[in-house]
Amino acid sequence: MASLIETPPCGDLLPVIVTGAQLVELRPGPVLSIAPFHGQAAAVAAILAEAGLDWPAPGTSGVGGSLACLWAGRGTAFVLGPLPEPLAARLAGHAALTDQSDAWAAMQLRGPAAEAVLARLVSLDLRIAAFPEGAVARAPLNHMAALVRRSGADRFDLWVFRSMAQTAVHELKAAMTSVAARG
Amino acid sequence: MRYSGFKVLTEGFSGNRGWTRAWREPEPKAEYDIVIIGGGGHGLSTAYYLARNHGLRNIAVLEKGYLGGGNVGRNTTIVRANYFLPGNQEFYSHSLKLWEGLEAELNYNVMHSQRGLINLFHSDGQRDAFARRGNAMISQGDDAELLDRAAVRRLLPYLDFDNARFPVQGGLLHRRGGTARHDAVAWGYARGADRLGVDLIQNCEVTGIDTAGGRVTGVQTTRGAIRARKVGIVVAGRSGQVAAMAGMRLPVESHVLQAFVTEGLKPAIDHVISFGMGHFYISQSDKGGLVFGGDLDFYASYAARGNLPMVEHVMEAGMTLMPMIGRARVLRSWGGIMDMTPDGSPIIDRTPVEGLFIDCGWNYGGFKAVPASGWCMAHLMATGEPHEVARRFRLDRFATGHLLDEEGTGSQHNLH
Amino acid sequence: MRIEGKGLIDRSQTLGFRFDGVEHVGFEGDTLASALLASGQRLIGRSFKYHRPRGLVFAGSEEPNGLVTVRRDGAGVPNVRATMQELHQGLEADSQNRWPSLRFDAMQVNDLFAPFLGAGFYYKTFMWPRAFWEGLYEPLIRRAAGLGRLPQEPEVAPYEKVWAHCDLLVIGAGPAGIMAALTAARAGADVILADEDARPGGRLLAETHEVGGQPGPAWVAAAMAELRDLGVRVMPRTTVTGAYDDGTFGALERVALHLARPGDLPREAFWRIVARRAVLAAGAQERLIAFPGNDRPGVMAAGAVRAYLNRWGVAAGSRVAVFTNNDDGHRTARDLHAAGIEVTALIDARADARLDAPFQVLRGAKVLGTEGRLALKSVTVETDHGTRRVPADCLAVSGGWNPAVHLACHHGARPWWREEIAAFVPPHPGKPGTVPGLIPCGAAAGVFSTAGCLADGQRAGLEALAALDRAGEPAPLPEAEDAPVRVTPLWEVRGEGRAFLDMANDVTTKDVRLAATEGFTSVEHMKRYTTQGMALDQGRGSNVAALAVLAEATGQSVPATGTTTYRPPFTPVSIAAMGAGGRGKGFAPERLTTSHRAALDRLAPMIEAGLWYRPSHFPRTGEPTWKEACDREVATVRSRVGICDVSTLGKIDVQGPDAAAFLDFVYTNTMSTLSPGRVRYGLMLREDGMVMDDGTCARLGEGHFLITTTTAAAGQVMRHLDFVAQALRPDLDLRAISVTEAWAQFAVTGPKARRLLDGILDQPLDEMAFMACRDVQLHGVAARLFRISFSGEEGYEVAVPARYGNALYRDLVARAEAMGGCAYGMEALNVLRIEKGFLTHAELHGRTTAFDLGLQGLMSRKKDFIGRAASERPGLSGPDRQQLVGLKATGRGDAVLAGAHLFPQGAEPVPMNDLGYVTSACWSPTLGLSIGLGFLRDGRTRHGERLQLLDSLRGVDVTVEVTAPVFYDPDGVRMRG
Amino acid sequence: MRLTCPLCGPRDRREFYYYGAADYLDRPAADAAPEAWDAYLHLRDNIAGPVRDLWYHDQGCGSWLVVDRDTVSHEMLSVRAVAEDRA
Repeated sequence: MASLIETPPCGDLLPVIVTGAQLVELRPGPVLSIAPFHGQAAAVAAILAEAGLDWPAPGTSGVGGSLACLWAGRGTAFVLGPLPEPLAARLAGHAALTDQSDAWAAMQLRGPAAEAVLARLVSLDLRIAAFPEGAVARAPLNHMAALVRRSGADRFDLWVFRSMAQTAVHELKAAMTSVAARG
Repeated sequence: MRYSGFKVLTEGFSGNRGWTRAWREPEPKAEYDIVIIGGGGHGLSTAYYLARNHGLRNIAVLEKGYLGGGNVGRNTTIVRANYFLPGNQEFYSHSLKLWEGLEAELNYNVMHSQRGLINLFHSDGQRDAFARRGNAMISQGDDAELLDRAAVRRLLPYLDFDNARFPVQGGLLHRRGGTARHDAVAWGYARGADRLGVDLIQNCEVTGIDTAGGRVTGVQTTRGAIRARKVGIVVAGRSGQVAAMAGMRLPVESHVLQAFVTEGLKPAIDHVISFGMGHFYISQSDKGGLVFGGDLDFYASYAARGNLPMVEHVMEAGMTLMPMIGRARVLRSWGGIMDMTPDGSPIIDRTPVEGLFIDCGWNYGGFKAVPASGWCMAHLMATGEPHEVARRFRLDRFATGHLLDEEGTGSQHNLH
Repeated sequence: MRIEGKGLIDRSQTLGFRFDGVEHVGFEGDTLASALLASGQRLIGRSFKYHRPRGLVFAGSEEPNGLVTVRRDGAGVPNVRATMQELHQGLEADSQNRWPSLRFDAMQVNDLFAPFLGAGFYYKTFMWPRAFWEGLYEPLIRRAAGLGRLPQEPEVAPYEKVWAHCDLLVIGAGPAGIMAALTAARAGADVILADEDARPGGRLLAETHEVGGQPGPAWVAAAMAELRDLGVRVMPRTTVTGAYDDGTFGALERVALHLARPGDLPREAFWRIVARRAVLAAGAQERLIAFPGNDRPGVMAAGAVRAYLNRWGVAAGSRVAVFTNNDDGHRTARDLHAAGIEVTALIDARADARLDAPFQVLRGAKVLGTEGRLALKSVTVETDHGTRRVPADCLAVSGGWNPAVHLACHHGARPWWREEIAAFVPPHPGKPGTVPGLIPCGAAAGVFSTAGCLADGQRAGLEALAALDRAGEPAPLPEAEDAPVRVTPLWEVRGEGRAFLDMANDVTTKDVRLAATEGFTSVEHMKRYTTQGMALDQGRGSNVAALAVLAEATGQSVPATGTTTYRPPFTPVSIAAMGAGGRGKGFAPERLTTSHRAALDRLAPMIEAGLWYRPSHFPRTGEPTWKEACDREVATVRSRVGICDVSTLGKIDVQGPDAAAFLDFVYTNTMSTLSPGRVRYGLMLREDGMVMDDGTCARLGEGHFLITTTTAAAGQVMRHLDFVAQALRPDLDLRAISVTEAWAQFAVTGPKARRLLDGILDQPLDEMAFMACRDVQLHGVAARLFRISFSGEEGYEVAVPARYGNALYRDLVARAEAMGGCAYGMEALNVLRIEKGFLTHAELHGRTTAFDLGLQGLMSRKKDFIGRAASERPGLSGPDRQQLVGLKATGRGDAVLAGAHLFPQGAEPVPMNDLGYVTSACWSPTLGLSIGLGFLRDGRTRHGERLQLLDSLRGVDVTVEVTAPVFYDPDGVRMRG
Repeated sequence: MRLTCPLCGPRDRREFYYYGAADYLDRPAADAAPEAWDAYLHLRDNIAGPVRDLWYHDQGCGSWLVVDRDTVSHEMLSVRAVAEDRA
């Protein structure tokens, strides 16, 4: 039986490279959304702890081994990477679990101009004191719902809805061109 | 004094020394037959038609600031009769007919200009909805034409037909739609009412409504108590506060609507254009400014000023629709306070207090309604019975479910 | 005329430019205004109404006359202030509002008719005959109005919008702003310093003052170097245009308007600056004095004359007279004299003015008139000893200074009048309507001396630091001039001829007095009646004088007369900047399905569905229009099998112990009784009783549901579910999460659907009941299969993780084609659903109830649900409601048209007789006739009736038959089959 | 205009959806009188001054918020999550 070929969300749209900034596609692997039921936050945290992950406070993210855990909204976290199946199974009674692996286009904006580029599209206070490494925000990227993580001083990971990948790349590219032109 | 071209000429030759006050500045009397609270467009036209149509003379209009200082002087001046729900369609049709004779009626040039209003559509679904509307307009006796893309292109060649996010597929043309000079409407009615003996009292804020035995007896004001047999509340933007003086809660939430005008330009836009996908409408004033606006800021407000998110949205809509306007510069912006009702249609009705009447809830369509609103409110106050074309503008229609929801967005006040 | 050795221009860099086609040369550092003035170009424009010749008055953004069209990116940009346009090589500018030329303007005839064109004349005339208003008068007025011409070509140059955040925004980089920024930055605050000018320094660039023992510009340069070292973000060419709520400011940066070749640079950027505190140090604007003939080219503001001299090395005239009511005017005279320019007279209206000057001083004197045709030649002065003529090709006028209070008043507070400086100053902080966190200082706060500005700037910086919880140190202030303000208000000199207030709108003192005579005595009435302050310069140079003239006319004081409302923007902002990114497709995100490219490969035209794009139809050769393709696709689905991407429908995953109870509350019908593995149609109402949306609800497990929404309502439904869960029913334990984007979902529908699916499923489908769902594997991928139908045929929807969408769609279509099937688009989908009477938002348009749709059976009587109570209102049901019906054309070739209205046959088509309307219509290839759905008053009792379908817009008048709203397989045998 | 989301911190107004007065929290019982439903859905105090209304952090964390603010000055007085308020 024939197998189905995967098509990545951004595909040939990326990379985009200008002076001072690069935009590349991220392949975060499996993305599991975990939304604890009433009173189950502690139980969920305990299970995640076994994978070396902390339940993220709002606006934060953490790393545990090959996994990462990002706050992703009210009472919700995304685990990035392959959560061991037994742990996932144990979470099931404590939280609503959905597979978000295919729902997002993930990309990374990096370079000395990254913050200036993002300031053209995101209303967040991106100054490093206000949005330090590891900080996460659900905030619009221009008119698109997005999730933003600062993964380094000059590095941001961006998630937008898969269907909007083309618009997101287009708008980021325009901002990159503009910042590059300012030199 | 009668205004005319001849009068302007003779005054010009004699040094313009003969002009007199447009209206008197009377002291409030202790008692009137009828007190109208609110000296905006609707209040002034109510007073005018009470005197003109019903022969009443002992009337006062109480205005807390200056005449025409509310929404009548703060709007995008659009005049149209393109509604499709029974209850609205006959009312706005009546209003447009009054507009068409307003200069002669008031001896005041309100610069009513039937430049043609084009509602653009962008999909088959929108076309069908506009067709329904246009057919309703025609059966009401008003005018409507359905334009295809090519016809719109001939009229509005500067729209972005090639690269717009929501391509223009056609439009509904309402040739009798247009604009008027907003302040002139207030001043024209004020002058007309004054000439018929109505006392227009500025800087007179109503602070209380007096009742006795379930009947209105007068009002308290910053300039003293005034007795009245009948009182009309016509204070769009402040309806809730004034109604509360009579112990009423209204189905109204107040919102801010911003509008914008650019620097003066030579004629660039001939029509009134409305772009539904972006909530954007625009026309060009006789002075050359592009006058345009969009949606509410969407939060309840009495601040008469707005914020950037809607400003930017409106500008972006303008850019996607007609990218030539990028070179025009916004000169002024302003915010009006809108009475938003749960179905987007107004209220002209009696109240539970006998002798107390209310005209409110114009959402952001009050300007074009000024003549008919006054006409119908005057009829209601003079005869005690609703005017035929305003009989569905009932205060209790939300309780009974006899709604006039043109937008179909339901009971959330700000969605209309 | 240039003065050797003066100015901050770089004389080694010459720049060639054209004005009205004539070549001129200026220098690096010039504005178009300074370069034109240096070239001796006195006449620069024609006035708005009377087409009077006009010259430059100011040197900044308040300029009312120096408005030109500048060629940029291939088109003329109208109404550019020559004072704000920096000169660059090759600049092309043209004067406006004149024909055939600036010197000989035919329309100057208007000036002769001025007695008839006073304030509000148009309200009193043009009324007869009625038809002439729109036919003649108005077109003439429109053609005469406006100044520049807006090109019809799209603005395609790049613009941008940017966000910035800071502790402190300092508005204005004059001495006060620089001190405030230094004070705050030295204490470690994160500061943005924005200034409208290309070069920081404010008035220090225009004066000969020393600061701390060095020339002003040198002190500025040193301070700016320190600010940059401290990490302050300095934003030149940036006008803060509006103060909005919670520390948000709008600012316009002119990024590339000064460059001959801007390339990829945005032409302008609109900034949203979020500041915890702000200092308003925007300086002050000089005001004029109104006297007859005060608009003649050559009559200028004294401070501007000084600025042209000191900053640009330009003498505004060779024989200059100065007219003042305050000491500052003397500075202009002294600076001119020191530069070797003849000062023909210093005319000071004050009887006690200082006399010690190396030129003639006429005190207690006033300018009564001016002479000259296109440029000033002399002025007539009234003194104690009678009138006399003073020769002058430039008259520098100073009426005092107005603090730039605008931003401090953008929240509605009014400025207050300080008698001793005769000026309005910003409202007291903390008063209602002040801008929270905004600290005015320096000249903007009425402090006019340089030393005063430095001290006040430091005070403001310290105040801001305290509010930011940072310790700040007062530093020793540099020494600077500290002249007191000496001014005696003089607004108008009355005499023969017109004295102009608002030059941009041609408003005279007579106009203001006429307004007062006619009862327009409120300052707002006066403004609106005369149009004072409503032109391009927003009356920045004239509003205070105008209200003073009004105050005099009404016998009131200036403060009692008050100001009009201050509103954004402070200076005009281009729509391209505030609307940056909106042009073309940028207005809204484009959402593409995973099958988008496959559909394009098949040449499908795409249509917008909300933000999504979906294929209209899949054309084949021999199909000239969409109609043939659509008919073929419908027939193929009905006879074989069709494939359609339905991923755009909203998909919401609802999980939790109380998920079923929750869904029972949001749907009218009951979902808790649904068995796992089954799907049910559901109807959601708004709380007002109207239908919000419909869709399917699949129970995947005991506490696990997957519901679908229509494409258009996905966002609204998600928000609604969150509201119910968080606000109305927090007692219920569940989570609702959107999974729309995670899945690619395709309808496989038609008699051969099952056979097609069997080809791709790892386990062939045995029996699968209608309205069932299950997990399946296809091509080795975990997938979900739903047996549901929107076409009326046996139908399935197969969902796979979105990464496989592209491949699966292509595979499904290929397999369908191999079986004689096809891909189908939105047109066919619509026909298929109309034939079955299924609903879309054409029917669910927000005014329809379950009763109207004949779905009252779905309204459970056993439970509460959203919308239940309100739907029991009398107006929401009953025979007066228009109810959903089917409509069939009765005549051959007749078409049912969506949007048409329904009338009883033979009745007059007036609203009273209007029975309803058509919501959806199509040619049904299955039935071979035109059909539609619509709403009809008491429609369910009218099946079988014949009605008149009237579409006056399109000239259609046909007879239709009313039917049940299902035309095809009414018992659902095929669908359930 | 900015709202301080209890989860996300201060954010621009454009991230939020405004619903209306906090009256919407007090949903009448299913069998309440029609007058109670009319008041719930339609009638508003509509105060010029301090009010309590409902917002949704649509483009952020998805929290429904109870906001105390002033309709005349636009001052934000407090922002709380509805869910915490109701708990």
